[in-house]
Amino acid sequence: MIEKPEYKINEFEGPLDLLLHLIEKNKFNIFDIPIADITEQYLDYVARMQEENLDIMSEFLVMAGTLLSIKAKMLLPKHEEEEEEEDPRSELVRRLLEYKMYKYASYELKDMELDAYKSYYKSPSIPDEVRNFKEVIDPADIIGDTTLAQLNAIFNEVMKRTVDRVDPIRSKFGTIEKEEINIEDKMDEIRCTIRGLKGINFRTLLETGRSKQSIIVTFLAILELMKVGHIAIKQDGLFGDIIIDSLEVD
Amino acid sequence: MEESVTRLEGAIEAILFSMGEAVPIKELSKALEVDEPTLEKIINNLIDKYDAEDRGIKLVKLEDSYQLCTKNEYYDVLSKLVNMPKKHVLTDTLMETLSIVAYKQPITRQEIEAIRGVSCVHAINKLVEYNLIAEVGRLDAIGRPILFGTTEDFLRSFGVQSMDELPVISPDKIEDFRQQAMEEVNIKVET
Amino acid sequence: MEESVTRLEGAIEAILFSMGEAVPIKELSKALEVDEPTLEKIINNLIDKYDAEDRGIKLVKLEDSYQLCTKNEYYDVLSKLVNMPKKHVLTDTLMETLSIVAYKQPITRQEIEAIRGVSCVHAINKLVEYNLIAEVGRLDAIGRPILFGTTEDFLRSFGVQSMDELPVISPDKIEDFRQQAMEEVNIKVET
Repeated sequence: MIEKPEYKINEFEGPLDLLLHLIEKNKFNIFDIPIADITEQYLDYVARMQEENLDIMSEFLVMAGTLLSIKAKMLLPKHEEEEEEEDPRSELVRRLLEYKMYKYASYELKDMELDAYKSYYKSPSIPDEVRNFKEVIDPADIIGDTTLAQLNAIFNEVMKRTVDRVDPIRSKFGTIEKEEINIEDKMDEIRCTIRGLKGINFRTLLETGRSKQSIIVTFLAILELMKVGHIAIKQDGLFGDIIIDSLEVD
Repeated sequence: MEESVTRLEGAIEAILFSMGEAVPIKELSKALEVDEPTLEKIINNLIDKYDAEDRGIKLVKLEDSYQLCTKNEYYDVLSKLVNMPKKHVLTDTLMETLSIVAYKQPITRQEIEAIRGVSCVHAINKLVEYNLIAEVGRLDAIGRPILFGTTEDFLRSFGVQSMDELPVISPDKIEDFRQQAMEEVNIKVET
Repeated sequence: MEESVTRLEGAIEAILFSMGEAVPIKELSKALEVDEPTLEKIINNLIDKYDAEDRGIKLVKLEDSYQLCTKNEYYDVLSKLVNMPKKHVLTDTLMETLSIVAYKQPITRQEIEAIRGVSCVHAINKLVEYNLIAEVGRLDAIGRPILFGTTEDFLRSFGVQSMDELPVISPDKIEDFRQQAMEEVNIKVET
């Protein structure tokens, strides 16, 4: 899979990171953020972002919405007599501080890592004599409290199940091996066969089994592989050959 | 049968050397037939012994386990001979996510995302792939979301003996940050 | 740059520890920037140090190489840890398989599988490993499949007094069963 770029829009880890940057850049007091200023600057940044990924963009837009809503609340006239209302910015400040705290911690951790990776751990080296030691198992321990009566009850139950399952007449015919083909297995098989190849004809995949069931399973497996993006399929016309390209590199 | 302390020290070294990986004190205690508190005392003393200059290895504690590893100071000479394990490059995103997991574990993806303000699926997957974090359980809530926590590899990679050893940034510390931030602001304003 | 002997000893330990395998003195000499004769002297002294009772590892010379390994005298205690008795439990599958063997013995794997309707290779292997069932003969049929029966350990585990509650297998009995099985096989072939 291609590595998606991290949430680096320019160099920001996310909306909170961008906000912290703006606050620091402007030397704003985090506890008294001039919300109109910061909203304007924030929106300006977001507008200039060349971001195709809507998921990422939406996260920045959600914050834009939050800022605008705080700004609106700040503009409302305060009711003096009412008990002190909470500052509309307080939730944002709490989030910014929490985020800042973990960001700070991540720097500390990074420093610790620089030192820690200088230690080398060794892989196990267990002497053969020890490794080959065979544990003595006491069957009595394994049986534990199980009684013969219980064992008998289990046996009767197993036999009853068997009778229920086996048709007394048909069972005399001997067994016909039913070859279970399951789609997952078939998918794995196809992926292995065509890995890295292009232009495989669907027909060649049918060489291993020509039973109706086998063809159906192979076809379903192909559809599933296409859906999950392991292969691409082309067909020139109705009833034309189905050509398969593996999208997995060797 | 009581064994002398020196023989126990030898046995501990033999076990940790052969096993290579971190060995829980519980298992050591069972194999050596020594109760955990006594064993812990012996190991602590052993840790000091390894500090001697002629030793190239040290005994480290990782939560409730013990492991031997080389001393950091020999990194340079070792890297001439040994292929040191590849170090994962941890981007800022990964580091942020990791630090949140480290301090707030067990924690769900949703909680991490609430703190970072962005989706963390990719970062979490990478950290799991690097075996720095792992599923530690499920939250008893709708959808039974996965709870993540740090792994033993995390402790090793960051030289942390136990979670209490993480740099202190507990929620109480927010107050310090506030103070600090305030001062910074004041200084900046003054200048 | 000359390093002190103790620091060199530490470095040697660190190298041998992390390499795991035998390291030629030539490589040690190059990495440590010490000539071979000097190094050899230091290593010989180190070998004596490892002899101390509180050490669990020893430094051995193999041709022109050196290696660290676990002292033999600690194999026993190490073995206790490595081969820590796993919890052996009779799972439902094992119990079912065991009950079929107990009441239908001697019986082949194929017959057990016919009764249970699923493959029993693993269950049979486990029961043999636990010495609860064992091979008691071979069926005189194509492929000469193994006939399984319960063991004395099995009877002992369930208490001797209950022996008559189960079909006892004497050698004659096995012959009877074999005849019976043969007939069954013939019947199947005829139909």
